[in-house]
Amino acid sequence: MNVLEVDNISVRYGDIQALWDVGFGVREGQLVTILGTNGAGKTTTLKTIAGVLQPFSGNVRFNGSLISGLPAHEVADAGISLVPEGRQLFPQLNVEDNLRMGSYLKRTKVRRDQNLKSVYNLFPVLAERKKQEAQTLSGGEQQMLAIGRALMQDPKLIMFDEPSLGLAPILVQEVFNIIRELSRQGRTILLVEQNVHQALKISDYCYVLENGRIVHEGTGKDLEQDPKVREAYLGI
Amino acid sequence: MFFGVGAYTTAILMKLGGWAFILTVPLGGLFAGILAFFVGLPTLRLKGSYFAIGTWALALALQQLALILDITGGPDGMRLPPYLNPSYFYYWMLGVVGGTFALYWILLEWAPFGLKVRAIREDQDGAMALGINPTRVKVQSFVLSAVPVGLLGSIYAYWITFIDPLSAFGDILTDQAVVMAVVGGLGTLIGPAIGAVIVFTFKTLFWAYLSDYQVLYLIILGVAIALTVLFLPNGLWGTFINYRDSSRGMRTQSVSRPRIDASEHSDEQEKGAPEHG
Amino acid sequence: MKRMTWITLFLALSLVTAGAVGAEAPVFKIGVITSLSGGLATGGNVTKQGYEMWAKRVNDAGGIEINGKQYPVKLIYGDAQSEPSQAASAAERLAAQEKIDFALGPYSSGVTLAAAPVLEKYKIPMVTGSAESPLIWREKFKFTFGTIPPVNFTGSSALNVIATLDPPPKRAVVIGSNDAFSKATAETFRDTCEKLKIKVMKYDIVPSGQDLTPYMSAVRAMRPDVIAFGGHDEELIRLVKALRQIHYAPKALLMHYGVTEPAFIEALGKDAEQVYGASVWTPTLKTKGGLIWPDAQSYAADIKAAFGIVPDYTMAACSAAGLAFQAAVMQLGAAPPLDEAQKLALVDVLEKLDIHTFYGPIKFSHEGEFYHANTGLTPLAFRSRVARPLSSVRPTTRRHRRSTP
Amino acid sequence: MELLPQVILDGILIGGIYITIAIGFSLVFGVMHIIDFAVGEWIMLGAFLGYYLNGWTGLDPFALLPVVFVVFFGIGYLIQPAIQRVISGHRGNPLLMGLVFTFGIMLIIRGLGLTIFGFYSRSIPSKLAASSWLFEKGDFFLTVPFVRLAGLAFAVAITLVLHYMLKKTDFGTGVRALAQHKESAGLMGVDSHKTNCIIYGIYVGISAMTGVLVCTIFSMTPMEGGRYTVLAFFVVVLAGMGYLPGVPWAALFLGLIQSIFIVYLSASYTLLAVFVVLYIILLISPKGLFGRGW
Repeated sequence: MNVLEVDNISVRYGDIQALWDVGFGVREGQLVTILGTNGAGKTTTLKTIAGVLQPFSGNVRFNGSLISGLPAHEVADAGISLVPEGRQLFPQLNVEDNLRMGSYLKRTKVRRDQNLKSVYNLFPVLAERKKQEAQTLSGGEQQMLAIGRALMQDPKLIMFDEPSLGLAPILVQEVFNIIRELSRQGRTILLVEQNVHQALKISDYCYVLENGRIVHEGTGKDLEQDPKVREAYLGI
Repeated sequence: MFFGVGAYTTAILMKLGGWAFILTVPLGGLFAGILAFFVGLPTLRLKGSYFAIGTWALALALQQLALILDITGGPDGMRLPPYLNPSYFYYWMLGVVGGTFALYWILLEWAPFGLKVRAIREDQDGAMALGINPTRVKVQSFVLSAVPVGLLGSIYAYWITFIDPLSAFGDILTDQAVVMAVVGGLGTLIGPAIGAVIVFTFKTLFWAYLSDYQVLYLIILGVAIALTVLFLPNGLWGTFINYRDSSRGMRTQSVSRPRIDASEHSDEQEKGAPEHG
Repeated sequence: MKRMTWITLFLALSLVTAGAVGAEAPVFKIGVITSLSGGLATGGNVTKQGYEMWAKRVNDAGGIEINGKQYPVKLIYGDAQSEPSQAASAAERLAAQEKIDFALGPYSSGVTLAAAPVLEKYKIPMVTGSAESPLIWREKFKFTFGTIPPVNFTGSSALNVIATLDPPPKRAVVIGSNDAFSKATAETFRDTCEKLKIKVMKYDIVPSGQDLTPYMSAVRAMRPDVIAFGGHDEELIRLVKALRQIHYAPKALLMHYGVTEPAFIEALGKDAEQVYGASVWTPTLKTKGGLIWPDAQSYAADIKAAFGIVPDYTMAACSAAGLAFQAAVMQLGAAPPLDEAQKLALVDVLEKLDIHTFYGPIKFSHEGEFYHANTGLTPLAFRSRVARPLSSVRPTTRRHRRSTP
Repeated sequence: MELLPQVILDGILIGGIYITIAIGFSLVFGVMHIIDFAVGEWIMLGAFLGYYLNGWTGLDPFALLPVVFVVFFGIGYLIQPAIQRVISGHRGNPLLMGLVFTFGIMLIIRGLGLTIFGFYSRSIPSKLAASSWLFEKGDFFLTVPFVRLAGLAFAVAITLVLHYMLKKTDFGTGVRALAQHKESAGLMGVDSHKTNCIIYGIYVGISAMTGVLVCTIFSMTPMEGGRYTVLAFFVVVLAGMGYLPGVPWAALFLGLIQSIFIVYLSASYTLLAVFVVLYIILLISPKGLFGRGW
C-alpha cells in the first residue's frame, strides 16, 4: 500500500511547464529516491507534494486522501515534512526557535519537549548552540538543524531535497548515514539527489527524472546495473 | 526639490537682483544641476526606499529653509511683477519640454550613455565588470533629470508670479505622478502620458460639473487607484500591450518594469510643473 | 520625464477645451476660488458655506434685481487645493473658460496672491471674504477687495483690552506659527505689546504642526503675564491643551483667530475659557442690514438652519462679500453678462461703496496699507466661550483707524 | 531656572507618542513588507471613533482603547487580503504596488472622513488632561502632565506586549519565521494568510488606539492623517525599516531632538533640524540607527 501516491502531475511556472505527467508512489517504511540532473524537475516535484506549488493537472494522495490543492501548512499538518534544498532555515531565529518552529502545529506541540530531547540526542552539536542565530552555523550544522526541524514535525513522510548539496565530502557521508539511520528506524523517506552513487546505495526504490518526465525506475541495484543509467549518471 | 530651487533662483534674482527673466532661467537649471550633483553623490549610495526617503527628507529640509530665511521671504513667499501672457510661457515650456525630450532621446537612444544606463539598470555588477562606474552614471542621470525640472521651476515662478515654500517644495504632484504612472503603466514612455490624459480629463470634468461634491473627488481618485492596482497591475497601457501581444500569439510577458532607479525617483520626488491653467 | 509629458498634454488639452462654452439664460456667473481640499480645506469650506448661503438667499428671492428684471446668480467653484499654483489655474479656468462676471475670493493669503493677478489680467473684480494677511493689500491689486480688515488693523484690539486689566500685564511671550497669516499676526502682537509698554520676553516663529509643550515648559519658567499666539485653529487648540496639561495659566492667553469659532469652543470645552481674541463680527453683534438679512441674529439663525452650526466671522464676511457685489451691481444697474467696461465700472462702484449689512458696515479703503480692505468695521475684543464683546473699540484703535482714511 | 530635566522629560514624552505612531507600521513592514501610506488615516479614524464613543458613553478615552482596538483589528483583518493580492503574485515591484495601493486607500479614507466628520478639529476630553505633577525645589522644577505620562505608559505597554508576543509565544515565533522565510514558514505549518491578517489587524488596531491618544493629547481633523504618516515614516526609517526593536529608541531620539532644539537652539529651526538629522543618519548608516533595517 502506497503511503504517498503521485498521480500524473503536471506543473507550470507561468508559461513554462516543469513537470509532465509525473507519477510514482512511496510505500510505508520505504526509502525512495528521485534522481536527476539540475533542472530535471526534482525540486518542483517535492514542492508540489508539499503544497508550495499546485499542479494544473494530476493528483497527490497521502494515506488515501487528496492533498494536492491544499496549502503548504495543511499538507504539513497531514504529516509530510520537507527538508528543503539549501536548508532554508530562519536565519535570525536561534537554533532552538528554529526547532520549535518544527512543532508549530497543534498536532506536534504536545510532543515538543520529547522531540526536542531526541533531536538534541541525535545532534548534540545543536544542543551546544541552542541560543545561536541559525545564520551563524556552519553548513553541516545548518543541514542538521534543517533535518532536526523536520523531525520535530513528527512526520509520517520526510522529504529531503538534495541534502548533500554544498557540503564537504565528509559531511556528505554523515548526512547519508543519518538518512540511512532514519530509514532503519522505519521512517518513510522520499529523497531527491544528484549524488547518484550514495543515493542508489541506500534506497529501496528509485525513479530517474529527466526534463520533467520519469524515464527510468527500479530498485537501487537494478538501476546501478542499467547501462543507460550507468552511462548517464554514473559516468561509467 | 529641484523645481523649488529653479523657482527660487528666478524669484530671488528677478526681485532682489533686478535680473531679466531670460537670464535667470538658465541659472535656475544650472543651480538645480549643481544641487543634484552634490546631493546625488551621497544619496545615490542609498538603496530603494531609503533613497526615496533620503531625498524626501532633503526636500522637506529645503522647504523649511525657505520658510525660515529672509532672502526667500519666509512663509510670505515672493511675488514677481506679473507678466500675464500665457502664450509666452506656453512657448517657453514647449521649448524646454521639447528640448528635454530631444536631449533624452539622443542620449538614451543614440549615445553610449543610454547603453550604460540600461546596463546598470539590468545588472549593476555586470556593468561594473565592463568598466562602467555605476555611481558616476547614476549621478549623471540624476543631474540630467534635475536640470529640466529646475528650468521649469524658473518658468513656473514667473508664470504664476507667486511662489512660497509650500508651492515650490510641496509634494502634491508626487501623488499625481504616482497616479499617472499606475494608471498608465510604469516603465513605459507612453503609459504615464495616457495616465496624465485620463487624470487631467477627469479632474477638469469633475471640477466643472461636480464641484459641489469636492470630497467625492478624493474618494473617486482613491477607488480608481485601488482598483487599478488590484485588477490592472500593469496599468492601462501595460495591460493593453499584454493583451495585444498575446492576441498576436506572442508569449505573454508582463511589461518589463525596471526597479525604480535613481532618475525616476528624483522625478517623483520633486514638485512638478502645474498641470492645468 | 513624466512631468514633461504632463505639461505637454496640458498644453494640448487646454487648447482643445478652450472652445466649449454654451449659451444659457442670463445669470450672474460668479467664480468661487477657494481651497476645498488640501491643508486649508477647513477654512476653505467655511468660506464656501458663507458664499453658498448668500447665493441661496439671492436665488430664493428670484435673483438680483437689475432695472426691474431679476437675474439669479450661479456659483462656479474652482478648487485652489490650498496651493497657489492651483489657485492660479483655477482662476485662469474660471476666467477664460467659464467667462465669469465676478469672483468671490479664496481663503488664505498665498492662494489669494496667486489668483489675484490672473483676475487682474482678465479684468474681473473679486471680493474675498477671508484672507486677513496684510500682504494682499500691500500689493494694491486694482480688482481685489476684501470684507475682513487685515490682521494688522484688527489684531491690536484685544491687546488693548488686556492692557487695561488690573494689575496691568508687564511681560509677554509672543509666538507665531510659520505661515504668512500667523506670522503677520504675531508681528502685530509684538509691535502692539511694545507700543503698550508690555515687555516682549520671547518672540519666536515656530514651524507649524509642532508639539509646543517643551516650548511652553520653557515659557512657564519665565512666568509671563501674557502669552500671545498667532496661528490657525488646530494650533490654537493644541496650545491651549498643552498649557492645560502642564497646568499653567497666564493672566491672559491671546489669540487672534478662532476664538469665536464654534469648533474651537466645542473642541476645547472648558479649557477655552480664559482665551482672549479679536474679531470683527459675532452672531450677538448689534448690526442693521439692508440687503437680505436685517441683523446678525437673523443671519446666524439662517446658517444654523442650513448647516447646523454657528457662523464665525469668516463665514459672515464671505456672505457679506456676496452682499457687496449685489449692492454694487444693483447700483451699477448692469445686467449679465458683464462686459469689460461694466466690470471696470463695477470696480469704481465698489471703491465708493458704503453700505450697512448684518455683518456691519462695508467700506473699502482707497489707499495706504489697507488699500481695498474693508476698514469700515470696528474690531472687537473677545473672551472666548463667553462670546460677547468685552468692550467695543478702544481709543488707540480709533486713532489708528482715523490715520488711514 | 534649570530647564534641562524638563526638556529631557518632554522629549521622552513626545517620543512615547512617536512609539505608538510607528510601532505597528514597523511591524507590518517587517512581516509583510508593506509600506502603508494609510497609517495616518487609521490613526485619524481611531481618533474619531474615540471621539464619538466618548461623546456617547462619557467614558474616559483610556478606557475606550480596548473597544477601538477590537473594532479596528476587525477592519484590518478584513482588508488585508486585498493588500496581499496586490503585493504578491506576478507583479513587478511589489513594494511600490503596495505603496500606491495604500495611497489609494488613504484617499478613500480621507474622503470618507471629510464627508462624515466634516472639516473641524475635534479633541477628546479626559480628566487626566487637566492634571499634572509639579516638583519644584529652588531652581529645579519638573512638570509631568498626567495625560502624556499615560501616553508614555501606553507606548511602553504596547512595546512590551508586542515584544512578549513576538519573542515568547509560538504565534510570535511563527510571525518572525514568516518574516524571514515565507516558504519555510508554510512548510512548518504557519498559515501565512491568517497570520498576515492578524498582524495587519494588530497594526490597524494599534494605529487606531494611537489616534485616540493623540486626539486626547492634541486634537484631530480628517485632514491631518498625513502628518502622522510622515512621522511614522521618519521613526521607522531611523529605526531601520522593519527593525522593530529599534523603534522605541528611534522614537525617543526624535522626541529628544525636537524638545532640545525647540528650547535651547531655535524654535524656528526645529523641523529643519529633524530633517537634516534624518538625512545625515541615512547617509552615515543607510539602514537606520542600528544598521539592522533592510
